[in-house]
Amino acid sequence: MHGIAAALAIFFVTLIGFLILRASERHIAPSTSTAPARVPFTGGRAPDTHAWNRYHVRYYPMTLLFLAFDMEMVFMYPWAVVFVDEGLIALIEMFMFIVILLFGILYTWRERALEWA
Amino acid sequence: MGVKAALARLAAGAPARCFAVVGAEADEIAPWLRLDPELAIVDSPRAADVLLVLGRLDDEMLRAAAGVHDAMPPPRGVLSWSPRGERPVSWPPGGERPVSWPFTDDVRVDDPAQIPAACRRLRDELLSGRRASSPDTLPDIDPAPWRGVGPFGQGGAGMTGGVPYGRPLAARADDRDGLKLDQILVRVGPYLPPFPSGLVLDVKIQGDVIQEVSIPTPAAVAPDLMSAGAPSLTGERALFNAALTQPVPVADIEVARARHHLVWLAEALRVSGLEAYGRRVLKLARTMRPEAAEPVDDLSRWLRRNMSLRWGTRGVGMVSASRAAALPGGPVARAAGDGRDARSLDPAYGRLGFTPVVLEVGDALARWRVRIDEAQQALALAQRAGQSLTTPIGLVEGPCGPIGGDRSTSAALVTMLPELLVGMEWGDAVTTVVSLDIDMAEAALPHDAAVAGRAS
Amino acid sequence: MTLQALLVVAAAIFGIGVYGALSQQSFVMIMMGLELMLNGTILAGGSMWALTTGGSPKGQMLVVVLMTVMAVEAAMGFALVIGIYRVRKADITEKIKRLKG
Amino acid sequence: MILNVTFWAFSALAVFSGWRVFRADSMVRAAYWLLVSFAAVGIILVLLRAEFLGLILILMMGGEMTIMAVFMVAFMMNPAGLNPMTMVHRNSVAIVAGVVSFLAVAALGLFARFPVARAPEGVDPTRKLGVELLGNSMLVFQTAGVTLLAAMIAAIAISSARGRYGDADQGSVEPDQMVTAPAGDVAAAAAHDPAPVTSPGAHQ
Amino acid sequence: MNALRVVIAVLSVGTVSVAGIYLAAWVDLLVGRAVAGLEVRPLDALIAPLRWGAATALKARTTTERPDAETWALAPALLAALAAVGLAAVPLAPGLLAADVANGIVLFGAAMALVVVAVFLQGWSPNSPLPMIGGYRFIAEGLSYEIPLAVVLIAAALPARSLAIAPIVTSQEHLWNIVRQPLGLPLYLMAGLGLAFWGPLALPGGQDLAGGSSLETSGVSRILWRLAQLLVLVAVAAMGAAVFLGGWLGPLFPGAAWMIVKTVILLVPLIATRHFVARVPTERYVVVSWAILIPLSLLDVFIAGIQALVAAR
Repeated sequence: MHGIAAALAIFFVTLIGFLILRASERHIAPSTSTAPARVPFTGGRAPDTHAWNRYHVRYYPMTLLFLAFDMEMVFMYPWAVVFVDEGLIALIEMFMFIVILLFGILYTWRERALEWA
Repeated sequence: MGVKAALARLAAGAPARCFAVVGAEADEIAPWLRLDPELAIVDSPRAADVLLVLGRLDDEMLRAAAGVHDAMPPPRGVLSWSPRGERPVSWPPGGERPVSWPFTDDVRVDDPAQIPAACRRLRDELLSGRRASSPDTLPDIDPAPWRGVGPFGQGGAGMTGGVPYGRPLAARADDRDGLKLDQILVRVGPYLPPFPSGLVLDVKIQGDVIQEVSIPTPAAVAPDLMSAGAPSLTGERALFNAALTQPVPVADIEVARARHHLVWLAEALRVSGLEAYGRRVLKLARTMRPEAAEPVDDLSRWLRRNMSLRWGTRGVGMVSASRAAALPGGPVARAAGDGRDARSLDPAYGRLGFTPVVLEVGDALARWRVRIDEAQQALALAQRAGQSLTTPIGLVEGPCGPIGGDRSTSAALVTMLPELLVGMEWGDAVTTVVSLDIDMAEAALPHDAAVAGRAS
Repeated sequence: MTLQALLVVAAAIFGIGVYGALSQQSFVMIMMGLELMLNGTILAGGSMWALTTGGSPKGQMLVVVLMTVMAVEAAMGFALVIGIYRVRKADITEKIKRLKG
Repeated sequence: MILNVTFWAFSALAVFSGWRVFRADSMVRAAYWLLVSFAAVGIILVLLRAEFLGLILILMMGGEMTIMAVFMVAFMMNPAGLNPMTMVHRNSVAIVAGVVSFLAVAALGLFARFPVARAPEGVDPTRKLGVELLGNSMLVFQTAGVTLLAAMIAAIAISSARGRYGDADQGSVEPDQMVTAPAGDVAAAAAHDPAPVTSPGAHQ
Repeated sequence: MNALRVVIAVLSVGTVSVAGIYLAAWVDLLVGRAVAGLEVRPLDALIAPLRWGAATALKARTTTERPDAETWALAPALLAALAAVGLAAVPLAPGLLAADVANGIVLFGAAMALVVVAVFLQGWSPNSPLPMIGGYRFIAEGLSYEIPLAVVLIAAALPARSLAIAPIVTSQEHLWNIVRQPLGLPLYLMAGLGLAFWGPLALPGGQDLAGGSSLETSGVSRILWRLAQLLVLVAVAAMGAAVFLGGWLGPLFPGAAWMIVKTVILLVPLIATRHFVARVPTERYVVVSWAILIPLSLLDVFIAGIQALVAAR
């Protein structure tokens, strides 16, 4: 348990440390905020609209593929632990599982759905 | 206070980070600034200490420079240089009203060789507090009144209406994908680093794919300098223009061509992520000589072997043969199989056994290859040429295309951009623009102006 | 960290998920509600495994299956959102219902 | 003691962030509040010695919630919440349902009798899970593979614009043009629309 | 006693992080100068990062018109915290391990999966078009490298019969994984470059976006972002050294010394890629990653599996 405690402590100490460092800058260089200084930079001219919009992710089929394929990892980690003890049967089972999933990638690739929509 | 002073002392040893705004008649100076160890030319004004205003700028360019300046975090300063020593005040098109120089406390430099040292000095004064940060040049007014308006005082109305925080939300547009999502207008340039300084494009994007490109106003493409008299042609440009009317040593012309291509290559490598290698190439461009061409040959071999560069450029920005035929000529057309080269018409080149470098592909990779091959060929020609002179035939093959024809290749390339970039992912579009090597000063000069410049 | 405490926390997360799934109008927000409900279920399943089953792997298996369900739900949900938006240009349940009448 | 404090802190975080999901204006924030909720539950699971399950939950949800954010931003009007707007319907019904389900499940937890059998220490639960996966639950494991494959293919087939059967949006009609008045006429659109939402095509 | 161990863990990871970041910045400067054809001055390069930091810290923080200020502040802190957890999962020597968990590679994987969140927030928060494109690019990149990264680590866990890192190191006593699983290290390093958005995979902050996700960031935040990025790189190198180069195993010198040497051996080429390999195009990277790298990493698992079975006989 102390391993997890250490990981959590390291996470939060680093997180808070960085936030404190960032807050410290106001003592070195006070931040300014005027209207022309706030204009997002795209080469010197001001934008028309906010940048935040219904952003057309061009790789959305890939994200769906990822959602399903990522699950393979959940099964693979525990499999790896017992793999040597279970022997050949473990290899065959995982091989079947992976080949099934690889068909998903093959299909997506063949539909050219990995490319930008 | 102690901490600040200590930081300033420590910072004094760092290179001065500059954001460069390059106008007309500064293109002989600007590229070489990257060689100076005193300077670091940065991509974003948010990372810059000093705004470098080089050359002459027109009204639009100057206003954009003011915008860049205000985006820089204080402490910040401005350093300006212009040819012939005058202050680079702009001449508005038509000249209805004078435009005042927006920077109140800029440091002026007369000798371009002094720019790096002056930058460092300015930066040190700014960071140590000995010099006040340059004030905003544009008025502190919201883009649209919004404070206190709307249900939450955010300036908006309803779900997507109004001007929350001063700007409206994006609207939807059709898309090739069938999903009608928001389209935003990105006003690219004139000073967005991967693009040539002075190139102004209005790019409509959905996601990171470009849907529409337009060039907002012809005048904004580059400085309209004609109202202020003919610009002086310096360096490389003067040499190529002189060859229109008088015999010039072939060796000089060809070394200038090779140098231009290497300077372009340095920038192209930098945009590809190989900044350090670009610097090496830039140094080579400055030091190379025709009698010692081995470093250029080594460079060419290295580039051919670099798979990552091939991967990023192959099949990108395809210029079809018909598009190439519509161009006046130049390396872009030659990379698409169009073999026109003004040098073929010159008997002096004929005696040297010149044949143009032509590739039949038309993508960005082909353009890279044509330029590198041409640089190598130019050095070989210069070596062989000895004292031979060009023949003035009223057309000179400049590094970007023929000079002395109906219109400049760079201007033709700029007008080609809207068609070429549509449908591209942002990174591919940048690769394409860089691979075209658009010379904004050349694009800005109408053909008549080039001739006028030559006459002066 | 008793079982009761864990289940109450799980119930709270589940309840918020129910509220979200019922009150939201947008497909994706409804999916967020569903995911939150599954989050509560995972917590409950995990704590039952830890405190009542004596470490039987069946309890862990339940959580793994829940995660698979979540992945499939998310993939299919998003695909439907895209498909419906493409055809109907709508992202809100009310609009789809209106089309029926 | 420390364990209990940590548990209650992360429980509070899980519930709080779960609640923030439906109170955030920005869709990115909403998705990442949900991620915080999952991560807090993951850490609680780790505290319960289900180390693998807790960590894998965080690992999976990191990707899944980012994808959630991507889709929320893509398909929601005003995705960053620049104009704050609650998009709820039947709010009171939903609140009642939420409270009732909380009470029901909590009552089950508080009053039902469960056997007390803690997971033994010194046994690696991940190993046991692996044995289960390859042994008794082998069918579950393989079924999951087939299900995931089906999900992948179905998701790609439904979502992809370019398919072997022609473009996906053939014959599609915008609801605004079909049901409500011409786009831009907000008043007419509002008359048709019981929800306090302007139609997506109606903004300027 | 437990609390003391935690404090020691935090302090040691902090020290290693600072040293690693400094080393990474130094190596980057040296390689950069050598490639640029400049005189390599190791001592000057030692102080140059501090000079840059001082000059940057003296600049004010700028903001944009309506940024998400909280998430913008969070992004560098989150990235650094995740990288620190990743680093904490790596053992320096037998028993010298900050975050000693039974599922070490899952902990590392979870921390690294959340890196996508930090980088996306950095790009999204300023409400500026080019950083936003950068942020979205990183999601595409992250979803593409995550699976090969996790899978090659799983392959290394097979002969160790454990998901903890220390057994993975000791399982290499006779033969390091770099030899035993020849596909593993190259795939791992490719994924690691993506994780650190460095060099050829610096897609979110590429020059084609004029700095991309950190374009609008100035002042101390800019430094913090850079530090966090370098820390990710260090964590990647350290984990690679433990999992593929035999970690602390080695003759004569103490284990920690070997571990440090091996980490540097991986760190230097990782950093050097920035100066030799051009940035790859996002779309083609995604296709290649899914169509080639993921199948290759799965092949790596099966090769490793067959070997482990044969070795166990």
